[in-house]
Amino acid sequence: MNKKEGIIRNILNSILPIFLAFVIGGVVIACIGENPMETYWILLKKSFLSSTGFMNTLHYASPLILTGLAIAVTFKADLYNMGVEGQMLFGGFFAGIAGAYITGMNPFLHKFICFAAGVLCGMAFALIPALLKAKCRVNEMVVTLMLNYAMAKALEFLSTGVFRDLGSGYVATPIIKESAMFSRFGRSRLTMFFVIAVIVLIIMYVVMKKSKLGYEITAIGKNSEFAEATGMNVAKKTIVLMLLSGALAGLAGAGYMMSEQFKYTLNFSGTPGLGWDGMLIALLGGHSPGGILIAAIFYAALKTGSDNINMYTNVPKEIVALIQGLIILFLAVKFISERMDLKGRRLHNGTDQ
Amino acid sequence: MELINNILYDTIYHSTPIILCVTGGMFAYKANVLNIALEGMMLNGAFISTLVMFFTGNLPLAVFLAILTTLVYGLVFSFMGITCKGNVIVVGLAINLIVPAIAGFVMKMMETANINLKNVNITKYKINIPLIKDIPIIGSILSGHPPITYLAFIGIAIFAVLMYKTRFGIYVRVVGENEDSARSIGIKTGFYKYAAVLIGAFCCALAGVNLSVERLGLYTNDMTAGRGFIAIAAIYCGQGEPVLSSLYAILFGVARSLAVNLSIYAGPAAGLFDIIPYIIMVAVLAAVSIVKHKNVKVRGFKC
Amino acid sequence: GGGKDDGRADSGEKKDVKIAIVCDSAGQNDNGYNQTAVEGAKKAADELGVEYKVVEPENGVPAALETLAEDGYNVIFNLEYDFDALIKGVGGSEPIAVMYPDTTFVCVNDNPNQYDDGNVIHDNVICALFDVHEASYIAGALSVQVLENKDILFPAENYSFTDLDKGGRTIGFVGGTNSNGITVFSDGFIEGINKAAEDLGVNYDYYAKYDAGFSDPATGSTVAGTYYNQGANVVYAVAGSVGDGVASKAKEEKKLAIHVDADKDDMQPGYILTSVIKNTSVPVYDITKAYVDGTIDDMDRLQTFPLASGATDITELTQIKQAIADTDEAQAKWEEIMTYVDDLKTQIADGKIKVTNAQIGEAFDPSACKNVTIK
Amino acid sequence: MSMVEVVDLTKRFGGFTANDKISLSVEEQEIKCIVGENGAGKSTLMNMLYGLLQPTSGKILIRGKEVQMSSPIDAIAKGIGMVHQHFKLVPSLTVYENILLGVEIKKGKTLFVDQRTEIKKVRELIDRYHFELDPLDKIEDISVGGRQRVEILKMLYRNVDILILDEPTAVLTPQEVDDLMVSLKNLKKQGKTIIVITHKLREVMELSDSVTVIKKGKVAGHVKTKDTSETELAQMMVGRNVVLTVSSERKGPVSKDIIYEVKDLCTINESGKEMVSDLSFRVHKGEILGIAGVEGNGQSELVKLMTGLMESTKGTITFLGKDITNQWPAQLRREGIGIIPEDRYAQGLCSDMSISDNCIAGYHGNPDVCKKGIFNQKAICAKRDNLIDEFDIRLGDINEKIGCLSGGNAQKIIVARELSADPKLLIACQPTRGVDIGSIESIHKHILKFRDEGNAVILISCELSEILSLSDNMIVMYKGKISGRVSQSEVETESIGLLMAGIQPGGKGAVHE
Ligand SMILES: Nc1ncnc2c1ncn2[C@@H]1O[C@H](COP(=O)(O)OP(=O)(O)OP(=O)(O)O)[C@@H](O)[C@H]1O
Ligand SMILES: Nc1ncnc2c1ncn2[C@@H]1O[C@H](COP(=O)(O)OP(=O)(O)OP(=O)(O)O)[C@@H](O)[C@H]1O
Ligand SMILES: [Mg+2]
Ligand SMILES: [Mg+2]
Repeated sequence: MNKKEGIIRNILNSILPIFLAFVIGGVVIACIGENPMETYWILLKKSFLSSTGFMNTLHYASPLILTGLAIAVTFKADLYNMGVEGQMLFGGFFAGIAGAYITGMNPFLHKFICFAAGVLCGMAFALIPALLKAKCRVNEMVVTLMLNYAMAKALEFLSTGVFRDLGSGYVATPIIKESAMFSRFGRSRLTMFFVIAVIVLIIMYVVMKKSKLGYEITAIGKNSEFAEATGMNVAKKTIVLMLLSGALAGLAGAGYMMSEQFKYTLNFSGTPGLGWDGMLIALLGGHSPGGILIAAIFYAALKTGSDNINMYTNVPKEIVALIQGLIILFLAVKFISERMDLKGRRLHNGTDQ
Repeated sequence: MELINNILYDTIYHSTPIILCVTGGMFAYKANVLNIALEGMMLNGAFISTLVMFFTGNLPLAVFLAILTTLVYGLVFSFMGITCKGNVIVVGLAINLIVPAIAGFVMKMMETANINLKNVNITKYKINIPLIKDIPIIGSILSGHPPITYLAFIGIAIFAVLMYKTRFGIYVRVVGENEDSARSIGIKTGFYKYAAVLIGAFCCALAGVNLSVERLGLYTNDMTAGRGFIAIAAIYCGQGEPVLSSLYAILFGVARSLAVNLSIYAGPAAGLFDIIPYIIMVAVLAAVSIVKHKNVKVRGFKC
Repeated sequence: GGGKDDGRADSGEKKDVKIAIVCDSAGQNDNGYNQTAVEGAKKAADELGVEYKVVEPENGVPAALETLAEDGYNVIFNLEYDFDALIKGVGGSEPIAVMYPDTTFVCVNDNPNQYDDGNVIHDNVICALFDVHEASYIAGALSVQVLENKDILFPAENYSFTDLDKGGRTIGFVGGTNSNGITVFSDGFIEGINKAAEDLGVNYDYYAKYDAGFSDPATGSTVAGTYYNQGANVVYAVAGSVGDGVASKAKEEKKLAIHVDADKDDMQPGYILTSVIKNTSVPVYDITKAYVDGTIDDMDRLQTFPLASGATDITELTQIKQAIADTDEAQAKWEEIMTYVDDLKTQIADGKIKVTNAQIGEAFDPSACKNVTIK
Repeated sequence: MSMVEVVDLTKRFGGFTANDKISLSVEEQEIKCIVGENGAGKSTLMNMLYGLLQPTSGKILIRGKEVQMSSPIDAIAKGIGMVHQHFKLVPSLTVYENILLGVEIKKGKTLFVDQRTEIKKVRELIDRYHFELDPLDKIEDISVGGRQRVEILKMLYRNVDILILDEPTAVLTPQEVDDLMVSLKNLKKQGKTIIVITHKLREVMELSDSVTVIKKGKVAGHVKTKDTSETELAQMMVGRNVVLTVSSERKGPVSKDIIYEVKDLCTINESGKEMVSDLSFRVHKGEILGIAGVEGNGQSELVKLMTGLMESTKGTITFLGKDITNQWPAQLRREGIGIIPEDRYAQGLCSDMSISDNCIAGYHGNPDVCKKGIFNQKAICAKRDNLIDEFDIRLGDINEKIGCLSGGNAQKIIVARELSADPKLLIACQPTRGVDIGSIESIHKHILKFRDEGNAVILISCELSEILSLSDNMIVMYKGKISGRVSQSEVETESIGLLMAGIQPGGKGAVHE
C-alpha cells in the first residue's frame, strides 16, 4: 500500500519535470516558428522508436552509466569526488595510448590492457585527493576540482607533444589499433562496451545494496562519526572509495576511447563532459544503480536527440540543451513530496556535544 | 621590470572575477547552500551586459539588466533549491547548462558565434589614477583598472563587515551553522538563504560584466572558462572567511598571471605552465591543512 | 541559420541535389571558416537550386556523416579534422566512404585520402586544402613593412607603438593549439616577416604561444598584453575566440593585431591590420557546382586553393587604410607597400617564392629565417 | 487563574498519535514537572506550547486566553520560552551573540550591531541571575552546564514569564544540577512559572510543586508533589513496580586477574594541551570500575583513547596481556571489548539507517552476517529479532529508521548489540543518559549480569549516583589525572564531590597538576 504510493509518487516525480520542460521548450520552439510536436516526435522516434536509434542511445549511455556510478559511490559516502571528469580523461587518454602504441596484440588481450591502463590511470588520479584527504584532511572537493583543470591541461600538453599524431591537422593522438577497437553490433553504434558497462552496473548493484562495503558507504555517508566508532576506518575507506570511483571513471574513459572516439582529441568528452554528465546522472538516479541506468539512458537519448533535431529540423540544437537544462532543473525538485506530516519529521540528533 | 609590472597587473586582472564570485558565493557557503551555479550566473552577467551594450550602447542599462537577470537566476536557484528543497547541486548544474544554452540560442538567432562590441572602447573604462600610476610596482597594481575591479577589492572589506558586524551576517551564519537554532528563535531561515544566494548572483553578474564588457568588450559562450568553479574552490579553501577566501582567489590570480607571463620564456614546456595555478592551490591547501591538523589526535574527519 | 530542409529529408523521393555542411566545434556562425562554407552553400542553393543542411554535431562527426549519408545527401562537406571513420573505418566497420559509395564526401583542410604512395584511396572523397601559409606569408611581410613605416603611416595620436629601436621590432603569435593546422599559419608568417626584414635590412623578434585554446578571450587578451608590453607592435592570432581577446587588447594598447579565417577587420577597426582569410565558400560552391553539372568525377581528388584562387588571401585592407594618416606622404607610402605586397603575391603565384606548408607535412627551418629571432 | 492551560490537545504524526487529548494546567509561580517514559510525548507537548509544532486539535490557553502560535516568535511574544533537550545554540558564536540572537541591538538605525552595548547588557543579565558565564566565550569552548545557562539566559533576556525546560539535567554534572535547581527556585521566587521535563525523580521531588505523568501520549495522572513519592511516580509512569536503584551487591570479592591495564597514558587536544596525562589504572575480572569526574576533566578523551577513536601520545593499554594501544575500534571489538559510546546518536547509532543495520554495526564484518564481503540478510534479520526479544526493545514498525525510536529503546539497542557479541570487557559511557527509569533499570540489570558472568566493565558516567550504585571500585578524574581511587565499601558522596573538584579529602589541598 505504502510502497505502491511511493512508486506512483516516484513516477510522477520523474515524469512531471520532463513534461514541464518539454512544454516550456515547446513554447520556445513555437515562438521561432517551428512545430514543437514534429520536433519532439523526431527526438522520440530517432532515440527510442527505431532499433538502430535505440541501440545508439544505449551506446552513448554506456560511459554515462560508469561515470554515474563513479560519482554515486563517493557522493553516497559524502565524499565529493568532482574529479570524475579528469579521471575519465586520464583513463581514456592512456587507454588510447596503449591502444595506439601496442601493436600486433591479440584483440582480447589488447582491449584488456587498454582497460587496465584506463583503470589504473583513473585510480592514480583519484589517489592524490584520496591520500590528501585521508592523511592531511584536505577537502577532496577542492582538490579534485583543481586537478580536473590541471589534468585537462596536462593531457593537452601530452597530446600536442610526445603523443601527437603528426599526420593529423588538429590535436589528436594516433588512432588506436584495430585490435583495441570494439566492433559494432550491426549498423548501430552499439558495442560490447555497453555489455561491460551493464555488467559493472550489476556488480555495483550488489556491492552497494548487499555488501559490507555498500553498508559502509551508506554509514559513512549518513554519519561518519558513527562509522568511525563502529569500526569502519573512515580514512582507509575514503581511499578505497576514491580508488573505486577513479577506477570506474577510468573504465568509462577507456571504453569510450575504444568504442567511440578511437583517439584522444581536445574535445574527447564533449561539453559539459562525461564526468559532469555523470554527476547529474548519479544525482538524478538517486545514487542507486537502477536509477543511474535509467537516468543514463534518458540522458543519452537527449544527447542523440540533439543531433537528430539538428539534422531533421531547423530548430537550433541549443533548444535541446535548454530543454535538457530545464529537465534537470525540475528533476531536482520533488513536486509531490512525501506525506506532509512525514516531511516535517526530524530525526533525533543526540545530545548536544 | 616591465615583466613584473605586467605580472602584477594581470594578477589583479585575473583575480577580479574570481574575487567577485568568492565574495558573492561565500554567503551561500556560510548559509550552508552550495552555490555551484556561480559559473552560470557569471556567464549570464557577461552575456546580458554585452548583449544590451551591443544593442543600446548604454552601460548603466547593461549593468542593470545584467544584475537583474542574474538575480532572476538566483531566485530560480533559491526557489528550486530552498523553497522546493531540491538538490542544490543539481539545480546549480542545471543553471550552468541553461545559461549557455539560452545565450547560444540568442546568438544563433543573431547569426553570430560571439558578440563583439565595436561601439565600445575599453580603454575608456580604465581608471588611471594620477601620480600613483607612475609609481613602478604600485602603479600597475593600483591604477589602470576598470571600476568593477576596484569595487571587487573594496567589496572584500564591505562584505567582511557585512558578514561579521551586522545582524544580517550573523543570521546568515547562524542559518548555515544550525538551522534548528535559527528556527527556534524565529529567524526566517528561508529568507536568509535566499538573500545569501542573491548576493552571490549580484556579485557574479558584476564579475560577468567585468570579464566581458569592461575588460574585453566582447562575449563568447564559454568565456568564464571555469572561473566559477575556481571561486568555489577558493571559498572552500578559505572556509568562507571573506578575507581568507579572497586571498585564495588572489593566489589563483597570481599563479595564473605567472603562468601566462612566464610561459613566453618557456619554449615547448609552456603548455605545462597552465597547470601551475591549480597545483599551487592544491599545494597551499595541503600545507595549510597539515599545519592546522598537526595536533589532532582524534581519528576520523569529525573533529 | 538553417537551410531549406523541412524535416522530411528521409522520404527519399526528391531527385534534387542535397548537400550538407558538417561544422567544426566553432559552429556555423563563427564569422569565419564555418560561416563562409555556409555562405557557399547558400550561394549554391540560390544559383544551382540545391538543398542544403548545416549540422553542428553533438555526438561526433562520424555519426553525423553516417546519418547524413544514410539520409541521401549527395555531397557532404566535413569541416572538422575527424576523418578516420570516413577514410579508414573504425571499430571493425567499413569506412563510411565505402558504406556510401554514391555520396561524395569532402574533407576540408586536410588530405587524408591518399596512400603513402600518393594514390587516392576512395574515389568518392575529395579533399580541399587552402594554402593559408601563403596568405600568412603576405601578412608577415605586410606587418614588417607597416611597422617600419609606422611613423609615416599612422597619426601619432591614435596609436602608441613601441619605438622600433627600443624593442618595437617584435611580433607575436597566439595559436589555439599546437597542431599542423595552426603551425602552418605561423611558419608562413615567420617566413614573410623574414622576407620583408631581409629586404629592409632589419632584424625582428618573434614570440609565439601555441596553446592558448580557442575559447577564453581573456587568455588571448593577457597573452597579447604580455607581448605588447614586451614591445611587440603586431600580434597574429590563430585561435578562434581567443583571437577576439587579442584584437580587443590591440585596441586597448593602441597597437595592431592580425586576425584569421574571415574578414574580421571591422571587429576593432583600425587596430586589426588585416585578416588571413580562408574562404571555404569557394570549394563548397565549386564542388557543388561540379556535382550538379555532372563533372565531379573529372575533378582532381585533391583540390588546393592557392593564393591566386582567391580562396585564401589577406583582406582588402579597407579598414586599416581608413586609419592611415591623411598626408600625401602616408598615402604614397601606403601605395608603395601595396605594390610590394602585390609583387610578393605574384612571385608566390609564379612559384618564385616557396612558402613552407606544414599542412602537407613540410618541415619549417628556422635557420633559414636569419632576420627573425624566434624567442 | 492558571498561567498555562492545555485542553484536549492532540498531535498526530501521520497515523501515529503522539499526544492524545492531553489536558493540564500550570499555576502562576509554580514549578511543574512532567514525567513519563521515553517516547511518551513530553517533548511533543512542549513543542506545541512553544509554537514549534501545531496541534492537530485542542486548545492552548495562556492566562485564560486561547492562543494560536505558529512559530516560536509568537510564543516568546506571549511570554513563553523554552530550553530544548538538544540545545539550539550556534557553536561558533559567542555567549552574548547567542543570547541576543534574533533580538540584536543595532547602532541607531544602521545595519551594524552594537556589540559593546550588547556585551554590557548580557553582563548585567548574568549578574542579575548570578550565573557563571563570560559573555565573550565561544559556545564551542564552554561546558555543557554553561551552555544550558546560556539557553536559559536567552529566554530570560526575552522577558518570558513561563519557562519550559526539556530534560535540563540530562547532561549536567551533579554540581551543575544543584546549581540549576537553585537557579530555578530563584526564578520562581522572581515570579516565573516553570515547566520541567525530567526523568530523574529525585529532582522532581526536590524541585516541583506539582507533577503530571504522561504515558503513551495520554495523561496518566496529576499529583501534588507533597502528596506523592518517587516510587508512586515510577509506578504511574511504567505501570509496574520499578527498582529505582539496582544494587550492585556482589557474591564475592573481586578476582585478582587483571583484564585491562592502562599505563602512563597521555594525549593532547588540538591546541596541544595535554588532556590526559600519565593516567594508569587496572581492571580485574568481575569488576565494575567507575570513572567519575566533572565533565571536561579528560574523561571524554580517555574514553576516546580506550575506544580507538583517538591516538595517544604516550603510554600503553593492555588487554588480556596483549598490547592494544592505539588499535582501531574494529580491532578492539574483535579482541573482545564491547563499547557503549558516549553520544548515542553520533557514535552509537546512525539515525538514518534501519534497525537491522544498526544491530550489526561494529560487528558487520563478522562471519555470521557477512561472508566474503556479502551480507547474509536473513542472518541479519534473525540477529535483530533476537536482540529485540532478548532485551525487550519496544518499537513500532520493525522497518523504521532508528531515529524514530525513543531514546531509551535506542540506547537498549546499543547495549544489546554490544553485549550479544560476548565481549570480555564492556566500556560503557553514559549508558543511561536521557533514558527513562524503566529502561535505566533494565540497562543496569544487564550490566550487572554481564559482570556477574565474570567479565569486567568500565563505567564512565557523569551521573554520580549511577557510578556509586553500580561500581565496585572507582577512580575520580581531575584535570586529566586521577585525583582519587575509592572502593565502594569506603565511599562517601561528599568526599567524591571533593575529589571531583580536585581537593583531597582531609584538607590536603588541590591535587598537583
Ligand atoms: N516529527 C515527528 N514525526 C513523527 N513522529 C514523531 C515526531 N516527533 C516525535 N515523534 C514520535 O512521537 C513520540 C513522542 O515523542 P517525544 O519526543 O515527544 O517523546 P518524549 O516523551 O519527549 O521522549 P524522550 O523522553 O525520549 O525525550 C515518539 O514515539 C516519537 O518517535
Ligand atoms: N569478528 C571477526 N571474526 C573473525 N574474523 C574476522 C572478524 N572480523 C573480521 N574478520 C576478518 O579479519 C580480517 C581483517 O579484518 P579487517 O576488518 O581489518 O579487514 P579489512 O579488510 O581491513 O576490513 P575493513 O575494510 O572493514 O577495514 C578480514 O579477513 C576479516 O574478514
Ligand atoms: Mg523528549
Ligand atoms: Mg579493518
